[in-house]
Amino acid sequence: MSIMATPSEMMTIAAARLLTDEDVCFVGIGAPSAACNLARLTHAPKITLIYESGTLSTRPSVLPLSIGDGELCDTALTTVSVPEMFRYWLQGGRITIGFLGGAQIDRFANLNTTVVGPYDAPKVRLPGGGGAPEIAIHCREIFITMAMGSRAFVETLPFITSFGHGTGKGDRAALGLTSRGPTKVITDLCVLEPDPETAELTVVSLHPGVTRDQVQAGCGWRLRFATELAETPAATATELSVLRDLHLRTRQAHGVAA
Amino acid sequence: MSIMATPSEMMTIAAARLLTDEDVCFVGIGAPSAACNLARLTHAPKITLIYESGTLSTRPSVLPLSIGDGELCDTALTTVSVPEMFRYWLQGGRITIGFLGGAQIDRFANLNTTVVGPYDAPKVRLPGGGGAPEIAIHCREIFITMAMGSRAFVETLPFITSFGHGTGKGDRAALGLTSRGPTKVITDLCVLEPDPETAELTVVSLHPGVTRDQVQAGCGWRLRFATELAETPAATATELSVLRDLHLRTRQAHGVAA
Amino acid sequence: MAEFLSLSAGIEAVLSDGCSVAMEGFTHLIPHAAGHEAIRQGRRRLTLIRMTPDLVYDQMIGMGLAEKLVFSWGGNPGVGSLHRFRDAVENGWPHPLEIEEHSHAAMANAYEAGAANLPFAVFRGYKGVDLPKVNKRIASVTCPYTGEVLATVPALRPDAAIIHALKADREGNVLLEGIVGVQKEAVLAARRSLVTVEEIVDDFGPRNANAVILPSWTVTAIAHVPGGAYPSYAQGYYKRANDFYIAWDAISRDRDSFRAWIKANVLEKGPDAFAQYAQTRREAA
Amino acid sequence: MAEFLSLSAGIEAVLSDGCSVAMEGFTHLIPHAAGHEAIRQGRRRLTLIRMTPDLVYDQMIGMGLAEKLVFSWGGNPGVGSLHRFRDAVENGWPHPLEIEEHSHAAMANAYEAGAANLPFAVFRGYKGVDLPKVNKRIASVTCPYTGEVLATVPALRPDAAIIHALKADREGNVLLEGIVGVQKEAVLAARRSLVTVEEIVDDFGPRNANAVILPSWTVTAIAHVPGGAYPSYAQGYYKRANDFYIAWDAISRDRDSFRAWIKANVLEKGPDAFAQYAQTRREAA
Repeated sequence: MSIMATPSEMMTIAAARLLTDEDVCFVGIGAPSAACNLARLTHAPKITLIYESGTLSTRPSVLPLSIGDGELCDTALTTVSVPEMFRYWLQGGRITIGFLGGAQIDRFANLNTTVVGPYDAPKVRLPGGGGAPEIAIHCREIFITMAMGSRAFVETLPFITSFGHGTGKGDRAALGLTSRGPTKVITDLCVLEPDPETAELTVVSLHPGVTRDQVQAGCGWRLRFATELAETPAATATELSVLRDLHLRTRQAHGVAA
Repeated sequence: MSIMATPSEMMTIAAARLLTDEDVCFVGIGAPSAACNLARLTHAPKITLIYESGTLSTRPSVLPLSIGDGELCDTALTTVSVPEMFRYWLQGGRITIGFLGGAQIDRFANLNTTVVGPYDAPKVRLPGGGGAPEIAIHCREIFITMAMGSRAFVETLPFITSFGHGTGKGDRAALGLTSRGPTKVITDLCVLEPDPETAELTVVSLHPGVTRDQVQAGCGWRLRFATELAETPAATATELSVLRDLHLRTRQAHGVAA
Repeated sequence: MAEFLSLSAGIEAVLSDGCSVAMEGFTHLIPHAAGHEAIRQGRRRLTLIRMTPDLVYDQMIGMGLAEKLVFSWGGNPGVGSLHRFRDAVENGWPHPLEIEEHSHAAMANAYEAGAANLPFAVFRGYKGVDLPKVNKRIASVTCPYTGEVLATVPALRPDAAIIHALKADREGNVLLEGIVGVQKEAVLAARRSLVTVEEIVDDFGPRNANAVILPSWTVTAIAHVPGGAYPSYAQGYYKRANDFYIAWDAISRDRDSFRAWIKANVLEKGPDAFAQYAQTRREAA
Repeated sequence: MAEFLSLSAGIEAVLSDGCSVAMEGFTHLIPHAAGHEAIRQGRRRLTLIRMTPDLVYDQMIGMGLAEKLVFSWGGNPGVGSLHRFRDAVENGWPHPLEIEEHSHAAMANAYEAGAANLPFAVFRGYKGVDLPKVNKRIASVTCPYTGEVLATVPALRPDAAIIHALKADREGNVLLEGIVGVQKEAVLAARRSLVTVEEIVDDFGPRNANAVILPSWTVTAIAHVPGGAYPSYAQGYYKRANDFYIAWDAISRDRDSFRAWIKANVLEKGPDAFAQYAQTRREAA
């Protein structure tokens, strides 16, 4: 009689499990923030969380509304200026895991958060890259969290906001990058990894109860599945209760759904 | 029955008089520090003093032993890092008056604090430039304080550590510099200024009781004197007592002559 | 030395039609009151510069103050789109908006270079992405030692910087704490600056030796505007009014409801409105 | 995460023959105790890097540890010359010392670039002076926007950084206050680092939100060495022992008196000596 995680919770929990005490994470708002703090409150109490607003080693008790939330600063070891954050900490190569998401992703884990349609005459103007272009190249590796959907997982990006694996294996190295780039894409239905030979995203694990067809239906390109396709272990009672408590505290603190 | 200032005191007092409430001074240890603080304690109480160790708007009650003296930090508005000091504050163009001195000076107010003899086989290895090369170009103008002597005021410098007026008028502009460079050289015997036509240092004012011959004897090149040579007004009783009190407090605080 | 002015006099002192202005705040201490005053004064043809343009820039863009936007992330943080910004870019309403788009790293470095009086900034960035194809201001230099090619951006040197800070003392020195963003760099990079503050105090009192302070002689004008960052937050004074950020999504989605809101809450109000907003938030906190 | 080690184990962990080391401190918090331990361990062929090499580098140079010195101002601050440094440069005693000489601005920018993982630093400097003629590491780049030619220096990336700080907490985070110099940059630019501290505390307690802190995961090792900056000073702990700076002039002028002093005060003593020095200064303060 296990409690079932929602797809969104499963995404957060699957991401959290990938993190360790040794990681220094560059955290974005939303699912990455929930995943990092869930890891911190469960199996990785010593994980280091950094938000791009300048807060180093922060330990929020509730999830922040934005990267500028006072909670991040109040619970941080210290807070540095934004130029210092981008120079000494991100470009400085001090981050092990950078989290990214986006409006759109392609099969090589390149992301678009800039524009749908032509840049000069956009159909939808998205917020833009923010920290993503440099997060994508300076962190040792990148975890992407995104809910699946055929408008999000697309065959061709109209705009590359942040670089994943370009057009395939070797493209990162050709640009002189030594970081690993996206190594995991954690979705609400499954986990994907770049194929070791081609760098194309490949489904390696299906969340409990999810079928191959469901996953393919949420993706605009013909998906590859790993030969040995795993099932993501179900959320444990502890994972779920800690995550739900975190969300509850957050709602109570902010007076809104977080 | 006026009290007489020593030559060294007269140098400090003559330098102090040039400073105003509106100045933002980049202060070195020694005579500049004494002059700037004398000005602050007399006619220019609102003068802003900055030491290259990072202390902004500092108000020491005693003179510092070194630019890293705790007194400077304790009485500063705030203290910034050394990279910030050189980037935002000095190179940022926020300093009106930079003080320099040196082991040697030439007739165009170029300075040497690096080496006597060949650089690779020095006769005397001096401390080096420190902040001087960039102080000389970034401050709106430069005041030089140096005791005269024919080994200090020399015909030809073995090494140019910081740039004054090069080989004459126009050299600064030719390097793309918009700052004025050395506008005053305040010595223990006289005050010199670059000639408006040639930029050659010219004696404009003799300290009380000093003769042209004495000044020439302390200079290794044939000195020019202004047509209308002035006499530096004698030290006032107030100037002398404030300066001597400052030195006394300093000796008492540090247990040494300052 | 910084001059103490009213908010309206302060905005008049630093903003004029056609100038470039950086109203900075990295999701903290956002100068909302100053933005409203700029709207009331009807400034036009501004180049708005900010890493994270949000509600106040959305309002200024929607009211037609901006000719150009220099930015790296334009959204309603934690909520979604900026509808006035989108309407300007997608539909040219109320008039077309030129955009110069960067990454955060580029903008942060560009402010830093401006504060340091350098003509450009060098950083490792923009690898493999499309932004350099649409922004001709992104260039490169080659390292003279290693041969590595690095990205460059021109330094930001705005005509004016406007920020909200926590405290000023009677001499006009300004104290910031918490998430300090790029505000110090923006002020040092700008030709003139206005700082609105929560409080004016006789003396900052005992403080950390390395506190983030802008000396009086780096600031043009200071205006005492309690609550001036509302609905964003001011560390130690009040929290973000998140309900307003959420409400803004609906208000701003429609051109008429947007204009009605501006009329009632900006044009027909004055700087004093902010003191009251802050008071409400403080009580709620 | 930083490891807590004894001073001798800490020096062993970060220093080896032939490596480059930055023992920084801008006339404050100078890591004297660490320098003495390096002398006792008999390190050789070091490249010593520091903006303001003073007494402790004079001692290390005089004892023959250094093959090269990278610096911008080498003197006894407020007193005069460094006689061991001069003897090495002027007379090659105890062996020749290669020098790489910069200005403060260049060194500060080079550390900053190292901390920022850039291969070089750009600044406005070195105009009209002779240093670029004798230092081939000084080069230039051209601004891609304005055509201005600016000076460059290679980033400093020392094998090791050694600094003295005020406090570490039990997690190994390090707090600096006051004249913070380039210590943070030196540690972030270096491959490994040792921080000696006055005190190890359970928790830094209430502190400024923007306090200068090196997180534990940026530091290799921490050693508890009270008084470790003596005879320089440690803000809030003890003042500079100025009498020693003056005395050093006479001690160091002569090769024999120098060696005798080192034998008595370094080789025949241990790290504990510094606790006592600091105690004396604290009582005198």
